[in-house]
Amino acid sequence: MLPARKLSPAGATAERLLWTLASLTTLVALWSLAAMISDSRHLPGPMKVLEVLGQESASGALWSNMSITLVRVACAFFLAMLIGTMIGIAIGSYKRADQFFDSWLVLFLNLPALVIIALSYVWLGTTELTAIMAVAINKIPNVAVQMREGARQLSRDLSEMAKLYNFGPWKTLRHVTLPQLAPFAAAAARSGLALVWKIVLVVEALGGHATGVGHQIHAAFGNYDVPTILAYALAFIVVIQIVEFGILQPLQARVMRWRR
Amino acid sequence: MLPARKLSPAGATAERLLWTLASLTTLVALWSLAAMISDSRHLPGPMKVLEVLGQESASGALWSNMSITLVRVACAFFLAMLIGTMIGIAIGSYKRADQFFDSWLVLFLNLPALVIIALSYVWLGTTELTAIMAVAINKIPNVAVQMREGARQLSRDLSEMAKLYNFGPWKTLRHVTLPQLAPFAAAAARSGLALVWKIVLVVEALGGHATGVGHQIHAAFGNYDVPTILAYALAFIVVIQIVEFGILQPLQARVMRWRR
Amino acid sequence: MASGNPVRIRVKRKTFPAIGGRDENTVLRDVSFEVSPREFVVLTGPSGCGKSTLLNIVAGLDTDYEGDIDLGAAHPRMTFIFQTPRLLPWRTIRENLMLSLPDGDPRQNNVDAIIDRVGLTEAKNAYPERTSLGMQRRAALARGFIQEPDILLMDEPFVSLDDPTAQGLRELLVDLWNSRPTTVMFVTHDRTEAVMLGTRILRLAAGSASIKADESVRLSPSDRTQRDKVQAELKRIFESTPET
Amino acid sequence: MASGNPVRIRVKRKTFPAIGGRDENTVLRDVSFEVSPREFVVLTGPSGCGKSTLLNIVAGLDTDYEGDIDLGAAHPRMTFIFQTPRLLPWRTIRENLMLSLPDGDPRQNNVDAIIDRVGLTEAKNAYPERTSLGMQRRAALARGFIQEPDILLMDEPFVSLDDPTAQGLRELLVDLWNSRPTTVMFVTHDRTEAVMLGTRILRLAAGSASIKADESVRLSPSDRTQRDKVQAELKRIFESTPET
Amino acid sequence: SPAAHADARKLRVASVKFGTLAWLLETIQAEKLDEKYNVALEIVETATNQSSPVALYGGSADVVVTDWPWALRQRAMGEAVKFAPFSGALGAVVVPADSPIKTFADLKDKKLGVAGSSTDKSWLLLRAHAQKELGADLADYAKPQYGAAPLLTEQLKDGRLDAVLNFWTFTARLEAQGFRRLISMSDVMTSLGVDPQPALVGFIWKEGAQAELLPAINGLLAAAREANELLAKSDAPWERLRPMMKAADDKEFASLKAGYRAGIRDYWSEADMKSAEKIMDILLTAGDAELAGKGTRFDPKAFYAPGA
Ligand SMILES: Nc1ncnc2c1ncn2[C@@H]1O[C@H](COP(=O)(O)OP(=O)(O)OP(=O)(O)O)[C@@H](O)[C@H]1O
Ligand SMILES: Nc1ncnc2c1ncn2[C@@H]1O[C@H](COP(=O)(O)OP(=O)(O)OP(=O)(O)O)[C@@H](O)[C@H]1O
Ligand SMILES: [Mg+2]
Ligand SMILES: [Mg+2]
Repeated sequence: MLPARKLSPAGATAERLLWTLASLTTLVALWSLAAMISDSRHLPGPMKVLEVLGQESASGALWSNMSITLVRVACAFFLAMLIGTMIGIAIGSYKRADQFFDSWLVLFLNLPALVIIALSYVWLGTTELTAIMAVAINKIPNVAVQMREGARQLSRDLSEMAKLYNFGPWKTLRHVTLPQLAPFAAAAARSGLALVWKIVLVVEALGGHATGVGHQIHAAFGNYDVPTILAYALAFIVVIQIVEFGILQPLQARVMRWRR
Repeated sequence: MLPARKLSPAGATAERLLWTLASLTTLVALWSLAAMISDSRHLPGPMKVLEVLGQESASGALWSNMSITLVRVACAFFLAMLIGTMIGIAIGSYKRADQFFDSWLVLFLNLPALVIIALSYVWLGTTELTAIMAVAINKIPNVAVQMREGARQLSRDLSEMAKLYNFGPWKTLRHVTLPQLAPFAAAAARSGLALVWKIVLVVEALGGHATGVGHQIHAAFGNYDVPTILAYALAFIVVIQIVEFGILQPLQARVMRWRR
Repeated sequence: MASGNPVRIRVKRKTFPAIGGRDENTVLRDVSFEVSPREFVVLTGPSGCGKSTLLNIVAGLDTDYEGDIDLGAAHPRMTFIFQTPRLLPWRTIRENLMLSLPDGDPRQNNVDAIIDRVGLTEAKNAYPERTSLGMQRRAALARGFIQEPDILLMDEPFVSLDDPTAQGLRELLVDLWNSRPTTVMFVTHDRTEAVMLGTRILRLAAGSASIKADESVRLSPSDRTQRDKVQAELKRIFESTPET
Repeated sequence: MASGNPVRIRVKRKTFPAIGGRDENTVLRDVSFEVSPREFVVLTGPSGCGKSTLLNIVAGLDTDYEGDIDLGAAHPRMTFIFQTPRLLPWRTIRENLMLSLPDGDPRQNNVDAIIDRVGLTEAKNAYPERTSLGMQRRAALARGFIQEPDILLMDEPFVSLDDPTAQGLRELLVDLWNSRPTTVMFVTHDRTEAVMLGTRILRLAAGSASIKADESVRLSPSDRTQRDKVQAELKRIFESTPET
Repeated sequence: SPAAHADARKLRVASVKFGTLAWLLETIQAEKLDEKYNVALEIVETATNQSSPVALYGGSADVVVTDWPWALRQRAMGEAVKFAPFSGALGAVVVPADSPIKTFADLKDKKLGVAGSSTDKSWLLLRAHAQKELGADLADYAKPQYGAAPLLTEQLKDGRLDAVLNFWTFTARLEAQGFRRLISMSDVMTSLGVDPQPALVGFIWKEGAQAELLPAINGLLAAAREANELLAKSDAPWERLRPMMKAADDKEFASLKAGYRAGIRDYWSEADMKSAEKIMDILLTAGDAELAGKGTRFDPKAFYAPGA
């Protein structure tokens, strides 16, 4: 449980890279093995999927679909994180607000994605904004619930200190509250990015956007075309893996630097 | 931010009940108002939905579908929480494990539900176990990611104390680790229950189970039968609201009692 | 406190509710006194008698009590040096000090000087958890001192420090107190420290604490540096009504 | 420690890496000494010199150093009373004590007695954060004392306590030490306490601390209760090589 | 294997709840045609069409219902499946009664809802028709918006769309509610020279399980044929179906009935085979990359007719 000796930043990055590569290699090896053993078209091996990926990439379909979906994911994600965090902090900090809005949160949290998507499309029409809104509305209660838990754990010692030293609301938020919420935000962001992506897939399928990874995956699902499904899923996962390795992990290391 | 005076448990429950009722009343009132103003078949009012709920309940369809879905939700939820928590604690506590399995987690976290459902059904056939497994597999990485964040924040002071006082693994887990993870577990449980329910809906729709709320909701969607969709969604939300009020909230109050 | 009104403290009753197996307990009962401007009141009393609770009430952090507090001015600048350091662990020591002052405040220019004064020059860019407990306490002291407050509340500020360091910091405190009109309420268990620093010593009794003794310290500034005079005064104050 | 082997401490170098704007700093250099069974070694030194770091190394909590530690026996029972209480905040004080012992251990029968001894009878079912800091420290002390260890490490255990309480606890410590063969390493800033309790006083120097002085205390148990003898010994030990 | 039944006459058929197949199956069972043709039908209810493939490959059903281009696509991917016709009913493009869109050419720059996706078969055929009639790609000529059928229907009713190309049950209901048929897919087929118009939708099963299932499948097809004859000429069986058709009023009921009857087809014939091949050609030239890209080609072996 006690962390090992710390490395220099460069050494640490190299080490992380090494581990990530080893990990991915093992994963691909296991996958190949499973595909070989099962020998079924419902579990294509990595080569088969890579081939499809190559075709889709060559035809340009991969890039256009990916970029559209990524923009939607990014917009919905930031919107949901922002609003969800604000709601979460507010209701986590004020007991009255929590008691009052808890039922609302339960309601919106458990409203099936289908309901939200269907109503959004009927009310707002098939626009880019609708897609983003529908996804964000699905995700906001989720973020709020997680951040609320964090807000409930805020240190009273530090709040009192901030009050006595006249930090004011903005400084308190930035230097006292948010650092304490960081682990909850990290959890919400990681699980949230995945959730947003999954809802975008559903929205793209139901909302009838002719483009986007969700559209492709659903079309492929209709044909039970597993290699294509996996190819598109994988393309997105690679993007997330890059974000994870290049942004989230270094950021997290920086943010947690103060811990002994 | 500083909590108000504490009440006796009975008084506290009565107060909570009051707030919950007030909150729900407001919600229903707002809903009626919105339904009245929009006056559209896309937003049936509470009376209309209640009527459908009455019909479905009288015919017994509500109860059989709800009970089947609830069993699936409960099984998948507990399975996912258990396994996800174990994985999360393990990789959050050991930096090496984290570095190695991080990519795997990213992969499984972002694998579209559709892929997991399709593959599960093809491999395991249409059984009850498949439904539960497919949902649990969807949810496990989500729980793991959240618990990992908690495990990363474990107090070194207390770990050292536990080591010196020979707590051993079991006592350390129960009295040192889990209480620190409680807020993360609460967040994972709340957002997780909702997620499991949503995935169960999808599984029931796609997996070829002839029963369950998901089946009903998707069938109703085919006819654009919004009152039925809302009736079934609401029935589940009421259950969750009861769980929240009767189990989660009192439990949380108990678990957080030590905080000043 | 330029106005010169005294701080009036009237706590009729402070009770903590029963939670988690412990009974409801009344910590303070009829603790009322006035502190004149520029007074240096030392509060002592057995561990758990309610000293910190009282300071929390004076600071306005705890409002759940019967009684009232009149700080003597509308918005006096008040600083509380807590019993634990309460530094932001995710900010370096220097950042903690800078943050305790409004951005661009001229007092921010004194931050480095005071860091030197409390002996943290080398560790000023360290995160609190990566310093020793004594260093964290000194950082918290520096953060309080730099405020130049009208009312200064201090809860056992000099524990966990070696004698020479503690002595240096006491001198720093006296300097600050002399240079600006500051009303001080100071909690300590160290009787010598109490007599050396205080102009008045208030002793609280254990169990539903009320004021047990309230004595002025009859020593001139020069007397306070003489060990035997301090000892004699200590005897007079503390041994007239024996503790426990 | 029935075997009677000394504890051998050899720390060639202990360095903390550079993190967050602070340079790499070497805290201990060539700190080597032996502690005989039943010895009561007091460690003193200026704040931040590395006392806690040294105890962490001896306790086996910090293994990232050059040197080695030989505890004199294969698995001596070792207890560390930390500089902060480190109680489980979600367990009551009594539960904290019970948990520190294996289930069903006969020592669990002494828990209530020791709680009474440290004056926490009323608060034993309270959660730590709902007690005063001094009470938390006493709970941590009780938790350490009840272990009946072979090696007892204590990091400034008696700060934040009023004199009579602290004195009572010192007596309790001496009783325990007399009743069982215990090797003690005790960190304090309080020289009087050091001389009253220790059989040997080890002084560490500031800045890459090495051992600055290592003196045996030449007082009989009865001498230790006499204030003037303690003062004289204190002078002999501390003023021969003046601090700072 | 899940398909290994002790009773060779048993057949599990996946059917969307309240879908048109359910009407047929209900009639078969009510008229005891299953007993007559010696097949024990077990109906596996599914919530959406999407779950059909899962039901087939997951082994919960022996027979599912979907279109034959799907079957050809599966064959191209290595999963040999067989197709036998169920319905040739086709959708249409409908517009509001008072819509200024009077002719096909009026769709220019209009918001046209397309049920399903951009690779929906009807949509591709409609585009081929537009190419022929207007010399333009309908995807650019009009402003298509793809989406789930129920959502598009609602959007048309709300005036958010100018026209909708939808599945036949949806268009039948819309027509009953006063919406106007701009062009039916049947007309499109005629214009493209497809004659006779074969069933697009049919029963699909795995060739691998065929040996075992064939008696039961033949029973099903025979029962379906007789049930359809009944449904085509008699109104009595329709009254029985009325609750599950969820028709809002008599007009809608009549419209659905007419739509179903128009889709009734006999066993797969050589003429159907020719038409199907033609449709396949059109689909491939209309640019269905989905089909073309995976090497899908027309394969007569995919089609099954009893006794053939
Ligand atoms: N985790 C850490 N990372 C970096 N430096 C550290 C860390 N812990 C302690 N130090 C540094 O090591 C030195 C010794 O710290 P230590 O806690 O041992 O001091 P100490 O003698 O116990 O002081 P005190 O009397 O104030 O408790 C200090 O300069 C401190 O800043
Ligand atoms: N949040 C709380 N809930 C319940 N009881 C409390 C709480 N805080 C303090 N107490 C009780 O109030 C009494 C006074 O506590 P306080 O912290 O004021 O003591 P103190 O005089 O500062 O002691 P010390 O010298 O040990 O710091 C103690 O008995 C303590 O257990
Ligand atoms: Mg206190
Ligand atoms: Mg220390």
